[in-house]
This record gives sequence, C-alpha cells and structure tokens, in this order.
Amino acid sequence: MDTATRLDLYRMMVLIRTFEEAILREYHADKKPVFDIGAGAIPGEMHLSAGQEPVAAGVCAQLTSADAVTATHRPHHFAIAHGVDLHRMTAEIFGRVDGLGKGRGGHMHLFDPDVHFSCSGIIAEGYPPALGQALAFQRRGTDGVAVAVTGEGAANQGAFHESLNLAALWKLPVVFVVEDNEWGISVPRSASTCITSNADRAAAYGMPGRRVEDNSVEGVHQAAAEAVARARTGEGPSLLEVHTLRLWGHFEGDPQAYRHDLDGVPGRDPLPTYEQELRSAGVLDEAAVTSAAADASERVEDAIAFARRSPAPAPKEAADLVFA
Amino acid sequence: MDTATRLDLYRMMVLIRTFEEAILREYHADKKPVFDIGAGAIPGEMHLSAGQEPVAAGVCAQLTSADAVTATHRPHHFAIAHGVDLHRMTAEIFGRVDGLGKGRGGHMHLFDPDVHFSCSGIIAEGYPPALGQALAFQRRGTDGVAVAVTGEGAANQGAFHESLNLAALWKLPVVFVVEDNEWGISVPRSASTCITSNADRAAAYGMPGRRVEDNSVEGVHQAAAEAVARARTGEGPSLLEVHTLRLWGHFEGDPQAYRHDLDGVPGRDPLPTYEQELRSAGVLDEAAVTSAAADASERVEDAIAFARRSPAPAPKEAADLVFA
Amino acid sequence: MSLTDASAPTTTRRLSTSKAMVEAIAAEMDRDQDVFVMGEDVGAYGGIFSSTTGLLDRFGPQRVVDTPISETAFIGAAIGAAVEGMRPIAELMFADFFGVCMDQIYNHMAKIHYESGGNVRVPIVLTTAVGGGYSDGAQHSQCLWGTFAHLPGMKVVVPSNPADAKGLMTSAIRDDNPVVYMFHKGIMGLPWMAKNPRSVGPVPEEDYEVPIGKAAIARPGTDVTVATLSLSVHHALDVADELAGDDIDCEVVDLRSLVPLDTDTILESVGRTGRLLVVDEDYRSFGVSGEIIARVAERDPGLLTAPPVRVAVPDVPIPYARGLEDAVLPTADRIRSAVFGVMGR
Amino acid sequence: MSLTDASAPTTTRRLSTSKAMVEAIAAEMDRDQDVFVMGEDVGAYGGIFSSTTGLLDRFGPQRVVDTPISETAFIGAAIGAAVEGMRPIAELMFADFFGVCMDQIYNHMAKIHYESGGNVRVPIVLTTAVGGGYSDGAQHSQCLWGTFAHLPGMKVVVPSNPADAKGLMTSAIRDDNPVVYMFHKGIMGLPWMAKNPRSVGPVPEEDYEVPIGKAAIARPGTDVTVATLSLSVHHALDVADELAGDDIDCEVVDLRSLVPLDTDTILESVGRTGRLLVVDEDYRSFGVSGEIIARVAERDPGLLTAPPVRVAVPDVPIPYARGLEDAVLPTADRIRSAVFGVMGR
Ligand SMILES: Cc1ncc(C[n+]2csc(CCOP(=O)(O)OP(=O)(O)O)c2C)c(N)n1
Ligand SMILES: Cc1ncc(C[n+]2csc(CCOP(=O)(O)OP(=O)(O)O)c2C)c(N)n1
Ligand SMILES: [Mg+2]
Ligand SMILES: [Mg+2]
Repeated sequence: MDTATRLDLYRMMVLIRTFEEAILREYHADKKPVFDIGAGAIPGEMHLSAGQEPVAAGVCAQLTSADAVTATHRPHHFAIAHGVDLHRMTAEIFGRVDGLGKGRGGHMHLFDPDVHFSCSGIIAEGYPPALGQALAFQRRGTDGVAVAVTGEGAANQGAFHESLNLAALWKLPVVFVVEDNEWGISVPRSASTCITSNADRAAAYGMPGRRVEDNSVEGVHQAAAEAVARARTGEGPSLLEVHTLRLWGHFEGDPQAYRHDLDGVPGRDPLPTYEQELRSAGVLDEAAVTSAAADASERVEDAIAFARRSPAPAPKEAADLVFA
Repeated sequence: MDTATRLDLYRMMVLIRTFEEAILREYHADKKPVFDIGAGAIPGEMHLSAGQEPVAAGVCAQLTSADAVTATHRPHHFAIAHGVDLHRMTAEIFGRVDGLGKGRGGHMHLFDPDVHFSCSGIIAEGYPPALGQALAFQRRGTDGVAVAVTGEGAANQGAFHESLNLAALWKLPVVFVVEDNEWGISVPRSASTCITSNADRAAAYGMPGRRVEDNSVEGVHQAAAEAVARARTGEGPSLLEVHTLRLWGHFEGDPQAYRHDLDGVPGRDPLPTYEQELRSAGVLDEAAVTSAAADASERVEDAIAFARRSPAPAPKEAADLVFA
Repeated sequence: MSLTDASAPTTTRRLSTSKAMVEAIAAEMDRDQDVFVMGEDVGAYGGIFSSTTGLLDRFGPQRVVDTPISETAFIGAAIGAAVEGMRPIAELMFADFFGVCMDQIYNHMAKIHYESGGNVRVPIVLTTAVGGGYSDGAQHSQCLWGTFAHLPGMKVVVPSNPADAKGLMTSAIRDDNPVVYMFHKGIMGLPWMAKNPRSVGPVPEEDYEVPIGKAAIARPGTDVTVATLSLSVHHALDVADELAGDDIDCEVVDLRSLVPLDTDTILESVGRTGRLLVVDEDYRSFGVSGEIIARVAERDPGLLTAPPVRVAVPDVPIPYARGLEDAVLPTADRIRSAVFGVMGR
Repeated sequence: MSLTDASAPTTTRRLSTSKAMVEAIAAEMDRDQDVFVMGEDVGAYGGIFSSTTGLLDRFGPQRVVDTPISETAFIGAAIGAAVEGMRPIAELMFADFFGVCMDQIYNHMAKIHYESGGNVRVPIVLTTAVGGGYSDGAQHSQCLWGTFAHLPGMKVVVPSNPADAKGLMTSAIRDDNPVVYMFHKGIMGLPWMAKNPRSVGPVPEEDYEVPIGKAAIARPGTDVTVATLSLSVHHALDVADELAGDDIDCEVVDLRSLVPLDTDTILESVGRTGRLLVVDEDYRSFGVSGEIIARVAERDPGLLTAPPVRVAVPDVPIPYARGLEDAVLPTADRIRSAVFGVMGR
C-alpha cells in the first residue's frame, strides 16, 4: 500500500479517536460527582467507537460523498470518516440549533444529506434504508454505492437477513459491513450465535463474504476496495465482517462488570498498533505523529467550540418540523 | 423401506387429498354462480395443500403426539398427518362450536393442544413459538421435538433467520421444514431469492441442511428421520427443504393467470406418481387403492357431517374468551 | 383542481374504488418518473385487492416491482429511496402484518424528517388493505388505523369511495411526507367479495387532489352527528336513509383522514346536532372513537346534549365464524340501535 | 395477601422499584420452577434498567437467559414455552423496539387464547422499559402504552411505585394471561439517573398481589381528578402538594393498569370533583388520554363541570435536546398550568 494512503488511514484514525476522546471528556465533565445520564451539556446515552476506527477509516476511504452510509447507535467513526460536517455533527451531539438535526436528533440520529449519511438506534434497522438508497442510485444510473453498517450482535436480527437477500436478488450496489467487536452490550458473541464468522452467511444469499481479522485497517481498506468496486460496477452486494475491538464500555457509564476479556483490551488498541507498524515501516516519524495529533485536535476542539457557541433550540418550537 | 411404512405413507397422502378435495367441494358449493369469498358454509380465505402431501406425510410419520408441529396459513396436511382431531378441525373450518377454537379461529388458526399443534397466518411467524415448545421439552427433560413449517417464500422473512440462529445456539430440538412449492402467491421463487436451495442457509447457523427433490415422500420420510433423531437425542436443530408442488391456486379463487408453469402441473401430482410407484413395486394393488380411498372418504365425510351438525356459536358470546 | 367535498365530482363515468385508486397512481407515474410501486404481488397479480391492476403492463417491472416476503427490507428500501428523492408507493398487503415491519414504519419513515431537523424528507405512500366482514379471521381482518394514527410523523388517509380514493391518492403521492393510505377491502368493488353499491361511483377523468385533512359531510342532517370512516360511512349512510323515515335526521361525517384529523368539521357538526355517535371498525378502546369523543368533550362537554356513543369492535380479536364476526363489526344493525340510543328512543 | 390501595403496606423496609420488582420475580421463581426470565442483558448485566439484578447469581443461566438480539425469536419462544405450560418472563429492553417483534406480541401472544376458543393459555409476562426525560432521543424515550392497550388480548400494567411494582409483578406472573408490564425508567430508582424521591418506598417483605385492573387513589381530593399513570403520578402528586397551598385540592388517580382499565374509579372520582385532567407521557392523540375522557363523557358529559384537559406528549417524536424534550413531556409545570386551566383560574 502506498505511503500516502497509509498516512491518510492513520490520520483518519487519529481524528476519530481524538473526537471520541473529546466527547468522552465533554460528556463526563458535568456529570460529576455522581454520574447522571441526563445531566450536563451532552445528555443521554453515549456509544463511542474507540477501537473501531479501522473499520470506518478503511471502508470510507473507498467512498466519495456521492455514496451513502447508514450507521448504527455507534455512529461517530463512520460519520467522521465519511465526511459528515464535523461542526454540525458536534452541535447535534450537544443538542444545539446548528446541529444536523437542529437538536431534535442527538448522537444516534445524525443525518447529513450532503454526504448521504444517516444512522439509527434500532439494531439492524439501518440496513433496509441503505437498500433504497442503493436502489435510487441504480435507477438513476449513477455509480453510487450504499454502505450499511451493523455490529455482530445485529447480524442475528431479522432485518439483517431480509436486507441481504433483497440486495442480492436485485443486485443492489450495497456493501454490508459487520463490526464484530465480540460484544452486544454484555452478551458475548458466543452467546448470540454459534457460527464463527458472519462472512459465512453471505453464501446464504448468493453474495461474496469476507472477514478481516486483527482489526487491520489495511485489511479493511483492501477488502472494502473489492466490495465497493463490485457494487460500483453493477455486480451486486458483498458482506464484509471485521474483527474489531470495543475499547470502552458499551455506552458511557457501563460498568463492564460482565467483561471477562477486559485485561487484554488495552493491548489490542488498534491505534498504537498501527502507529507502531507505520513507524517500523518508515512511513511515520515523530513529526508526522505530532502533526496528525495537532491537526485532529484543532479540528475537534474547533467543532466543540462551534457546538458550545450554538444556541439551544427554542422550547416553543419543539412541536415544529414533524411534517414537511 | 418396508411395505407397512410405504402403505402408511400412501394412505396418509390419500387421506389428506381426500380431505382437501372435500373442503374444496364444500367451500365452493354455496359460492355459486358468482364467487363470493365471504359466502357459504365455509367463508374466508382457503389455502389448500393438495400436492404437498408428501411433506406432511413424510415428516409426521417420524413424530408422536408428544411432539409439536407449528404450521402455516396452509395447515391442513400437517394437521391431519400429525393427528389433529379431524372432527373438531373440520368443525373449526366450518366455524362451529365444536371446532377446535369454538369457531373463533378458522382454517388458519387451528390449535390442538392434545397433539401440540398450532398454525398461524403470518408468514414465518410460526417458527418462533416452535422454539419455545422445544425449549419447554428440553427443560422438562422429555425427548419431544418441535417441527416448524414454512413455505419457501417465508424463508426470506426475518423470523426465519432469527429462529434458526436461536435454535442452533441453544441446541433446541427443532426440525425446520421449508415447503418449496416454487411460489409465494404470484411471486416465483426466482423473484424472491437468488439462491437455489434454502438448505444451503443451514450453514449460516451452524446446523445441517438438506433438500429433498422431486416431492418424494420417501425422501422426506428418510431425511426427517435423521433430523428428528438428531433433535430427539439432543444434538440440536436441522433444516429440511422439500421441493414440492402447489397443485391448485394459492387460495381458492386465485385465477393463477400469473402461473406460467401451469401446463406441467398435473403431471407432477405426487399422488398418482406414488401410487404408480407402489403398484410397480408390488406394494399396492387395486383393492388396497380402493380401500384407502374408501377409508379416507368415510373419515372425511364423517368429519364433515360432524361439522355440519355442530351449531354455530352464539353471537352474544363473541366477546367472551379474550382472557382466561 | 381540488375537491373538498365528496359530492363535488360532476361526471357520469363510474369506476370502482380500486380502479380509481389505480388511475391516480398511473397518472402520477406518467407525470413523475420518480414514482414507482413495490410490494408483494403488485405485479402480475395486480395486488391481492386490485390496488395495482394493470400497472405492470403499462409501466413494466422496473416501476412495478414484486418483492420477496420481506416487509422490513422492502419498506425500508422505500424509505431509503424516498430519502434520495424518489417517490415510492409501497404496499403492505394487509395492515394486520404491521408487526413484522413496524420499526421501519414508525421509528424510521415517520421520524426521520423530525430527527433530521427537517433536512431529510421521506415522501412515501404506504398503501395497505384493512377490514373484515368476510371471515378472514383474527390476523387478516383488522383496521388498526388507530395504531397508525397514534404514532406521530405519518399522515393517515382512509378513503370511503372511488372519487375520494383517486383524489386522496393523488394528494398522497404529491405529499412530501409519509402517508399511510388504508383502503378497506369492502370498498374496493372487488368482483369476488360482497359489494357495497357505493364501491362504484362517479370519478372525474382529470387529475385532482382531495386535500388530506379535510372531512366531508357525506350526508347533512340535524339530529345526530355520525362521525365515521371508510366502509362504515356506507353503513352509516344506509342507516341514515332508513331512519329518515323514522324522523331522525342523521348527519354523516366522513373523516377521510385521521392524521390530520379535521376536528373543526366534527365540532361544527356536533355544535349543530348536539349528539355524537362514532362508528369505527377498529378496536374500541384507546383508538379513534375515544379520540373523537375527547376532542368534542375537551372543547366543551356542553356541546353534547346526550352522552356520546360509540359503535366499534369491542376489545376482542376478530372472530372467524360469520355470526361472531357480525356481532363485533359495526354493522347497520348496531349503528341503528346506537342512533336510537343516542336519540333517547 | 392482596393489596388494593397503594397506601396499604405497613412496613418500614424501603426498596427501590427495581429491587421490589426483582424481589417479586425471585419469589415466584422460588415458588414455581416453570417461571424463568429471558431477554437481552438480563443475565450478568442484570437488565439495562436493573429489572433482573442478581437473578443470574441466584438462579443460574438456565433460568435467567441472555438472548441474542432477536426479539421476534425469543419473544416467540416465550410464547411457545407458555403454550407448553411454562411461565416465562420475557424482556423487551425498550418498548420503543416493539416494531421489530410486534407480530409475535399482538398477533400471537395476545390472540392465541381467543383463536383457540380458550383451549390454549399463554401465561407470559412481557416486561419493557418506557419513558423519557434523560435525552435518549426519539427511538428510546417513548411510553407507547396506548399502542399496547389498543390491541386486545393482553393486560397492560403500569406501576408507579415500589410496593405496586412488587405486587403487580406477582399478580402478572400468576396470571394465566399475557401481561405487558411497562416500567418507567424514571421510577426504578437507578443510581445513574435523576431519581424521583418516591422511586424508593416501603415494600412489605411477604408475597402479595396487587390486583390487575384496580386503580388507586394516590391522593384524595375534592376539586379536580388528575387521572394518570407511572412516573406522571409523581409529578401530579408534587403539583397537588404544592397547589394545596393555593387552595386547590387535587385528587390523583393512579391507574396502575390500562387493560383492564378501572373505569369505575375514574367515574366515581370525576363524579365527586366534576373536573378531569389526564396526564399521560404517551402521545396525545388516539391513545390513553382520549380514552379516559371518552369513558367519562360517554357515561355522562354532565359529570364534567369544566372541559376536561389533557397533558400529554403532543403528536411529535420525542426530541433530543433537553429544552425541547422538557417542552413535550408532561412536566410539573405543564400539569400545574393545566390544573389552573381546568379550575378556571
Ligand atoms: C431492536 C433492538 N434491540 C435491542 C436494542 C438495544 N441495544 C442497543 S445496542 C445493543 C447491542 C448491539 O450490539 P452490536 O450489534 O454488536 O453493536 P455494538 O454495540 O457492539 O457496536 C443492543 C442490544 C436496540 N437498540 N434495538
Ligand atoms: C408477514 C406476511 N406477509 C405477507 C403475507 C401474505 N401471504 C400469505 S401466504 C403468502 C405466500 C407465502 O408463500 P410461501 O411461504 O412460499 O408459502 P405457500 O403459500 O407457497 O405455501 C403471502 C405473501 C402474510 N400472511 N404474512
Ligand atoms: Mg458488537
Ligand atoms: Mg411457496
């Protein structure tokens, strides 16, 4: 893989991590001393994607803003990698009028039509709308691709099955991505299915399936290249499972008492791993690391400042915008 | 296969066909000259199973009344083969007080707890309750098995996927049966999935899958033997698809204008085919054929007479029985 | 052209409700390449209840798409296509099946516009057949419009006759919001089901919209307001005609849509008659009938000179046997007794 | 022992609602081997909203079963197990998710008894968390009890306090019918959510049933009947206490169950006060608030000396931002204004 691409992947991962760390900080800042989920500048459930950067960075590197992405309850990494407006996304997370949804959506409901991005908090139910986006691309003769993301827990939900079957049947330009972080909240993968790779499910629909191990951003990048190319050239959908890592809790406040694998987690963090790999390969030096961090920090803090400056929506307008 | 078993299979197929022909006759008898779905002694939708006898006869021959069967909107063949009380089933189809559901259910809602039989008119949604019956058998340490039936169209519904995954995960004693009659109302199999055998889907859940071709009752009998034995001995579920035939319309009144395969249908009727096979094998002679027909006819006409004698339920009791 | 009153069309051409509905869909498909139809058996079969008859021949399989039995996937696909600017019409064969796909309908179709702060529009028409009366049992006979109307973000349209069916369909397709279009099997004019005589009626040839959110006075009257919808409008009209001989003058209000609900027309009518009967083929409790009574009472209980009455399906699954089903449906007999009741006779 | 009144327990032991709920489940699991629990994160996690804390340790993984995220499959499995005579408690993590599994719930769980002519019983308790107030957005904050209550064949229970939560759970488990047990996150007494002070209260140690279908007068009063349920009971009580100073004496009726709905208690109360305010955290239209008003009006509109008023979620998805969400929830502020309104002040 060429150096520029590797650097881009690295920088994207850094940007995502920087964002998630900043949200972590902001989220908890005013929920002290006693954690109260509804308190503070960012209230509500918060599902952060730290550890899963390789999936979003690798996949979205193959896309343009004319392609669609539907993400999950854990959407930030895909939103950022797909180029959702960082300012307006952050403002939405803060519930402000300049947010993508004018404060009506929140962190699980980010919609940016400019880059065809959306997400949903209902497990696996982000898949079906992606089919329709792909159908619209197909009908209009564009070469747009729709990427539909879920977790490995979601792969046992009915919507997963129906969507893969329909996409294969209609040869829709879709790439189905499964982020296998081994956990669905507290339920380990072993307690939710007895198969070892969701990629094996692709055959049940007549599409190719592939599993990328080791949370490898370059592995994802390459597998996604094939899947996206296939979709773009009208050959139909693919399924791509990535073995990734949930670095933090399911949501913020999750005590993770159930998590027997916790000791091993820090050592599996993909960011230092990839950094080390690129350093060893001579792709990355101290200066590049520092500048990646500084650039990311600047963009993220800028977005947070923007969000903080943006006013709260007017309560009297709460019932507006139900209908167009 | 031994002669007695072959004769039993044949006689069961004859009984089912005789029943369906009698219902066909009764259903249409008083809907003349203009077909009115709501008129006559048997009103409502009527989905008959003629052509699919081999599936029910073959599978249910492996069961006892301690095993469970959940069937579909097209339930008669499985009900009969599993030993549902023919009188009370017929009375239910006629909507009478002596019916299995006291006239509240109708032909898509036959419940006979004595033999753990039920059915549902919602596509694929008969699968999940079968899991629970199997779970109860497992928990109670009986060797009961639950057979869950759907059509090939239903195999693209979310409930199918979730059920197979859960059953495999919990090693439930279930046999999933898919009746592939090539049609889901007017939609051919080719317009509902691009895979050729649902048996291939079994691998997606970690269970064995098998497809029986040619609507072969003996093929079903043998495949079911394996699947049922597996379930009974605690090894878990299996998936069994049978390539069968919808001899008549999807429901009575279906003009079948869409059905391009209609010319070939009569030649594929499994009943004369099996009869011929057994005659050639010397298992069946004219007398046995006649007596099978006569016995079946007597049982069926008796059940119909019982149903006709049974009173209609009292309208003033319509709102009773919602709660226990 | 816009019709606000069911009696407005001046034409001698008569169509069944299903043909009128299809005519509207075809006209919009001609007008707008983004309109397409998808659902189970909408192609060669033409819709189990003839809601799409002839469209496949006219527009081909790219625009009239048969789907697998995967309601979550294809309704979700309609949502995604709408988000991208297409205008799908998706059919849920029976409203009774909502349980296999409701998440797409109410958590996605209905909420995306709001959650996106109005930045994403979801112009879908979700057509679905409702209603009983032909012994189709507890899973194939329900109206369930109360369930849809309760959940915010989708309009709910309930035509009762051919002219409205056409005009409301045209409005629904042109609407930038999700519209659930619930057609009762008993008003479609199907050749294989007992036909209500009013299931065939005059339908103007040209395009027109019947505005969504405007009730119609199907029959003016002075003694009692019968607020109702869909097939029950016809039963109410039959009873009204009959009771005219008994010197009871019923006003029949055809709601035509539940969301938005035309509260003004109801209040104005009850204001004149002082009496309210709600006739609803959905379940009685926590639904349409309660809502209509509440809208009147919360304006002014004094509008009601007698206790309001409802004729609805008692809270019981729809039974199969004819006599049982008749007993729970809002039949003419039940409506007649209820009118006498509310009139204190 | 049977309690019919929220104030009956005489004990000094205080528990949170979640602990009271779990205590009832544990006692029934001890008593009856057929009772078991299944759902997502009910095991080691103990239920996202602490509805099953400690049960895994006590009863083991055979009786406290974590499931995959396959609501249709596992709720359906609960139905099948119940049909075979077991007594499952199945948890739908948030009521908001009903759309992925409603078919099992309303077309199967709720209808099998009726369709079978009473020959098959389905003794399930379906527990589910409801409610907003902590900015969880449009797909995780809904009450939706009106949706469940509208569909016949299932009882719907909505406790507001620890003692009732225990007694209603005991009744629900022992009931031979499907019971949907909807617990508001805000009454559970969770350590990580703003706590309502009444989410911890006295709970008798022994087993007892609170009968399903009997409302409680949570606070007697003479001027206005505030009919409400679940968390809103507490807001109503707070306002009632406050307005006592303004010489307004509110009677607060805690419905405790929607199916059956205790119409008699509501009518009796309104008969005394002449004024009705319904406070409901579900959507306003076609739901609980309309039904309650209708039940009063259809008895006698003359019972109401002033137009009844409802404080509910206007027909809008629950917004995320705190100020917006506060504006649509039935807060004490809105209740207070409504009481003044109905009192004509
Ligand atoms: C239909 C549905 N069921 C349950 C939930 C609650 N829930 C939210 S996230 C989650 C776990 C998801 O696991 P997975 O798909 O692996 O994604 P991850 O959280 O690991 O990224 C669950 C059960 C939901 N949102 N929707
Ligand atoms: C969820 C749901 N969607 C649609 C239907 C309408 N419907 C009834 S039978 C049927 C076709 C079923 O095809 P298949 O599963 O192959 O069974 P077959 O009728 O061929 O026996 C359809 C679409 C339904 N009953 N339930
Ligand atoms: Mg996961
Ligand atoms: Mg079929």
